[in-house]
Parts: sequence; C-alpha cells; structure tokens
Amino acid sequence: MKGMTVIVKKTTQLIAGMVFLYGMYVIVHGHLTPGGGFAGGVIMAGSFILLILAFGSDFMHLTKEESGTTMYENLATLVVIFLAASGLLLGTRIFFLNWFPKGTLGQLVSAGMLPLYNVFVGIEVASSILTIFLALVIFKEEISE
Amino acid sequence: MRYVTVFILSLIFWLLLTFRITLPNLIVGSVASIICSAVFTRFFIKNVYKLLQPHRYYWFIIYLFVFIWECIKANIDVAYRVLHPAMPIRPGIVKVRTTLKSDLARTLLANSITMTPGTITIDIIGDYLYIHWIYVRSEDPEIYTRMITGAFEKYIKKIIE
Amino acid sequence: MIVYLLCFILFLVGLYGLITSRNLVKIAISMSIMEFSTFLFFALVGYVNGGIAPIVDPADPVKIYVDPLPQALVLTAIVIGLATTAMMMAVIIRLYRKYGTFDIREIKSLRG
Amino acid sequence: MEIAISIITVLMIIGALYAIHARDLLSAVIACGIVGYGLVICFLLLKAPDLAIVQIVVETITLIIMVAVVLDSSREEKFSKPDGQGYISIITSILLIVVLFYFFKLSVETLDAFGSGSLRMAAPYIEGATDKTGSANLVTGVVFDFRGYDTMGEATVLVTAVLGVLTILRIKGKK
Amino acid sequence: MLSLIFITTGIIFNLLGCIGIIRLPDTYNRLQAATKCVTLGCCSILFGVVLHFGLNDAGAKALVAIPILFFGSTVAAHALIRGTYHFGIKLGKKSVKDDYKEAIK
Amino acid sequence: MTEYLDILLYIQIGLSSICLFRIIRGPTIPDRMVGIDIFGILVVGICAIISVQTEKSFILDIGIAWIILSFIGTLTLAKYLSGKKLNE
Repeated sequence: MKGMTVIVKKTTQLIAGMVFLYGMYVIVHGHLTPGGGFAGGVIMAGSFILLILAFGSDFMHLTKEESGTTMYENLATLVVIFLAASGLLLGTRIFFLNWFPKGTLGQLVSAGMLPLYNVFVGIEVASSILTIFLALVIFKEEISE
Repeated sequence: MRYVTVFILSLIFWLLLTFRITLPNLIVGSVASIICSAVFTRFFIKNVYKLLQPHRYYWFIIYLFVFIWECIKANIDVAYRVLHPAMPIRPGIVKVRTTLKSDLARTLLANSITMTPGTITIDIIGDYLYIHWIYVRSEDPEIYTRMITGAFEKYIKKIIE
Repeated sequence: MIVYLLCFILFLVGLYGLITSRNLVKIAISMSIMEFSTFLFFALVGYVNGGIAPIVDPADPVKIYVDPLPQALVLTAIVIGLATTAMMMAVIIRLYRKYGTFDIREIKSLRG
Repeated sequence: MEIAISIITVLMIIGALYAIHARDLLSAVIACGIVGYGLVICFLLLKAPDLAIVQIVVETITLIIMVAVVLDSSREEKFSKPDGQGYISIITSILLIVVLFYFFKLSVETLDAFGSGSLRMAAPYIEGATDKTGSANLVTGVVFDFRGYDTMGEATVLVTAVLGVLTILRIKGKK
Repeated sequence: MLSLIFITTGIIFNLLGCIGIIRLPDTYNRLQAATKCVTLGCCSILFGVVLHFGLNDAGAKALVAIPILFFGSTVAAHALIRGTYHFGIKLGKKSVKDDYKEAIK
Repeated sequence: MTEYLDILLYIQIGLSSICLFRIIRGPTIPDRMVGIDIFGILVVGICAIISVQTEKSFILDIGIAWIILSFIGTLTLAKYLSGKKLNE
C-alpha cells in the first residue's frame, strides 16, 4: 500500500490547506507581527512536504526530468532585485529606496515597499526549500554509480 | 461546488486569525483564499453536500460534550495508574469490529478512541480496528467491543453517515 | 556573567567534537552546535533589563525596547547556516554512494 | 531571568555532549534537534520572537534532511580503539580548549553586566526606524531597509546553494 | 481568576504525564500516558488563555490553536505507535494478549 | 500574579528537562522519539504562559507554528521507523 494509514491520509487532507493559508498569513503580516518572508515560505513548503509524506510521491504527477520549482525561484529572485533597483529608475541614486507612501503605523497597508519584498522573498524561499527536499529525497534513485 | 466550499472555509479561517474587519483585510484574505482553493481543492474530501445539512451540527455539539467528559475520565484513570505504588497495568492488543463504512467516520472514531481511557489505535485493516489497551478488563470480544466503541459509534453514525 | 561563560562552554563542546570525531555526519552536527552558541551570544548581548520585544504598539509609544540590530544580523546568519547544511549533506550523501562509508579516514585511505 | 537562561543552557550542554558521544547516528541527530529546540526557548525568554520563529522552521527542516541522509546507511558507527593519531587529536583539542577558555575568561571580564545593553548603536535605529520605514516590526524594518544589501546577499546565497545541490546530485557517476 | 485555575490544572496534568514518562516500564505504555495527559494539559492552558483575553485577536488565535493541537498530537501518536510495532519492539513482560501479530503476516 | 506565573514557567522548564532525561537514558530508538514529541507539545504551554505574562498576542503565532512543524517532524520520524523510504 502506498503511503501511510487511512487515518493519517484523511487528517492530512483536512489540515494541509490550513497550513498553506497560515504560511500566507505569516508572510503578509510580516511588518506587524514576528515572521516575514523566510518563516512563512518554509511553512508554505511544509504543506507540500506533509502531502508527500502522507500520500507518497506519485499522486502529484511529478516528472523526473524537471519539477519546475527552480523556475519560480529564479523569477522571484529577479523580481526582488528589480524592486530594489526601481529607485534608480526614478532618477535618484539610491539602491533600496523606499518610495511608496508610508501609510499609518500599525495598519495592514503601510510601510511602503516592505510587504512586496516580503511576498517575493517568501515565494523564493518556498520554492528553494521544496527543491532541496525533492532533490535529496525523491530523485535520489537517479544517481547511478 | 467543492471550490466554493473550500473558499468559504479558508475565508472563515483567515478572519479568525486576523480578527479585524476592514476593507484591505477582506481583499487580501479573498486573494489568499482563492489561491488556496485553486491549489488544494484536489486533495480535499469528496462529498461536501453534507456540510449543508443543519441537523448534523446539532448532533456534533452533543457529541462534543460526551467526548469532553470521556476525556477527563481518561486522564484521571491514567493518573491513578501512574501514581499508584504497585502500578496496576495489564497491557495487550485487542481486535474490535466496527460497523461504520466511510473513511472519514472511521478516522473520527479512531481519533476519539485515542483520547479515551487507556486506548490507542494502532491500525485499521478491513473492518477491524487494532487497539492497544493499558488494562485489559475482559477476555470476551462482545464485552470489550461495547466498552471501547459503544459511547461514540451511534453519534458518529448520525454526524457523518 | 555566568551566562556568557556557559555560552562559551557550549562553543568549546562543539569544537571538541569537530576535532576528535571521525564520522562525517557527526562533523556536521558539531558545526551546527558551534553555530547555535554564536547565535545565543549575539542575542545575549542585545538584551536590556526590563525591555520589551521590538514591535511598536501605536497606542503607547514610550517604552524601552530590546536592541533590534543583533537580531537582524542573526536572522541573516541562520538562513546562511541552513544553506550550508544542505550543501554539506549533498556532498556527504554523494561520498556515501561512492565509497560506502561515513568514516573519514577510510575514505582517505581508499584513494581512487 | 538570568537563572532560567542558565538552566536551559546547562541542558543544552548536556544534550550536545550526548550528541557527540552517541554510538548510534539517529540518536545523535535527535539530540542535535533537541539542542536547537532549547535555543528557541532561550530566544523566547530573551524577547526575540522573530529569531524564535525562524529557528523553529530551520531546525525542523534540518532534522528532515539529516534523517533523509541517515535513512539509507547502515546507521551504526564502528567502534575502534583510538590509535596514535586519535590520541594526538584528543591531546591537541584539550590543550586548545584550555587556552581558549583562558582567553574567554579574560574577555568576559571586560564586558558589561548582563542586561545593561552593551551595544551603543541601539538608539539611532530605534529612533529612526518608525519614521523612516513606517513598519511596526523593527526587525523587519532593519532587515529590508537599513541593511538591504545583507538580505539581497542572503537570497543569492540560497539560490547558489540550491544550484550546487542540484549539480552535485544530478551528475551520473562513471564506473 | 478563573483563567488561573485552568492554567494551574493544565500544569498539574503535565506533571502527571511526565511522571508517567519516567515510571512506566515499556515504550507503548509511556506513549499512552504521555500523549493523553500532556495533550489535555496544553489544551487546558490554551483554554485558560482564551478566558483571560476574552474574545479579541489573542483569544481567537488561542481558540484556533486548540483543534490543531488536538488533531496533530493524536495522529502523531498513532503514527508513532504503529512505527514502533513495525520496528520490532516487543510488548512488555506483563502483557496478556496480542491480536495484531497474526494480522500483519 | 506575575510571580505566580513565574513559578509556573519554572515548573514547565523543569518538566522539559525530564524529556531530555528520557532522550539520553532511553534504551531504544522509539523512546527517544517519544521524548522529542512530548517536548514539542510542552513548549506550546510555555508560549501560552509567556503571552499571558506580557499581554501580547503575537507570541501565540509562534505557538501555532510550533504545533504544525512538530507534527511534520514526528511524521518523518514515524515513517523512518516503519521501514519505508520517505517517498513511498
């Protein structure tokens, strides 16, 4: 039988979506509560790790050639560097310029560009952790001596 | 239909976590719930129409009180066995037949058994549950089946099936 | 003052394991322990008596805060530690596939 | 507060000693995990919640990766009596530890007492952070605004590590 | 004041669970005592937190944490005890009955 | 009231040292896994007590994250015990 017992499978089906949503909450509220891009990204990757542990790796239809996670990772890193360089486009000479309006302290929409940095760093970290997990655990049989 | 159900559940969870109703919070929560329902609906349970029938919630609340009472009895029982100087334990693994059919009901039954007096579910094979018991009270299958699953099975049948 | 000395002792325990052990996985564990003691030392230096966590509450702004600069530095260092550990584990599993052992001196004597 | 942190640090030292001396590799990995979890309690008591949540996730991912490595090995460390080289390394490490401990003791006496805020850079960061960044969490403000270059370097290091892992694991070995 | 009573009750349950970890003879019984007592103790502490804060953001977070803790710890205990049996640990000397041995052959 | 919560905090830290004792002493591998599982549940109580002591709500976020990640870690260890690869 693939995977673990019926109890673990059913509970995982109920909980995995909740874990993913909690990771998004940690990322989006990174400038109000502890957490931020890194911790939320790893929790988002944790929901997929939970599904792979409970069901086995066949149910997600992963192909062995390319899983596509590295693409998201590189794209997110490029977006972070572009956001950092966007101060140069406005004519100033400052890297990492925070040119958005600040908003009021303590509200959800505030702190200028910091939530955008948080979101893209979160996407990058989630895809890179998932790539390391897949490479070390699943595609290990590909190595032939 | 399943997509709408997952969306509504996700939005309720988001609002419980943040606990403030403003316009930016609702917009961000809706976007997050749409992403969550687009990714995770494939892995959710199949039959969601049962969530719309209100009498199941009535039985669920009664079941909750029964369950909390059993749970407190479980802890006092274990505390007695731990603190007694002679440690009156008599462990063993017994086999119990269940009449529930669906997988979700069996999962809820197994989780309930895990929290009640001195029992932990080890495995489910076919119709039989294998249970580790800290003090085997009798050798007769009929008696211990009624002792272990008797309190929960009728409520779970009314809640889920 | 005793806390700083205990933190240094944790560092020395990691150093002892790094020098004397011959197993590759244990070398990785010893390096993790040395990283932990460094993080703990930075967090200890930044603590202020009676301070609260560095998150501003707009309702009552006048408070004493713990120093946020060492926490930001340690936050970067933890992530780099994770990257180092993943890289080290990839090299170790590759060596195990090649030689069939974790012992560093047998690997050195096989040669080829 | 100082007493609680001392107790947890002593527990971490005992766990670390067991992790180094355990014969079984899986036990060593579990003991390393509990040392990391003890560090999280220290961070919670030292009022650093950001560090606590990041250390939790990093520790769990490290545990999963190490279990995945130990999983397909023989898991037993072969015991052999230390020969000449082993004795030399033990004597070297003990000498090094004594010398380093002496210098540490000298340097500790120059530090301020615990909890007096030894770093004097705190005031400008705390004063300027809420006005310049508008972020309620000061650590996020420092990480992404004042010290943005560090964060960009960290993201680059992570990408490089992923590419290195893929490159090492994907090469077909030749006979 | 009611919240302090709930928190103290939770700590007492945790204490009983940890005594069970030390005293009981084999792995299965230790897992039983520890999981039940410590899970109910932590649920009781979280319920005390809900009573202390009332119904605002902190209370709602504690209320969300209770079912996640409950399902997580019970399913983890189930997976751990099944793995222990398959790993080859024998039942203790006092045990009287073993029906699972024929089922997995 | 603050002193009373301090006493409860010290008791909880002392209980977590019992788990460390079981990890060092435990004769077999599953005993050590039981120790690290119970340790993960106990610290949620520490987070709750600290959140009452400091009257802040964000400490409970750390508690929820701890529950989720402890669940993932314990499932990994249990899957190791039952003799399967991690992807089956």
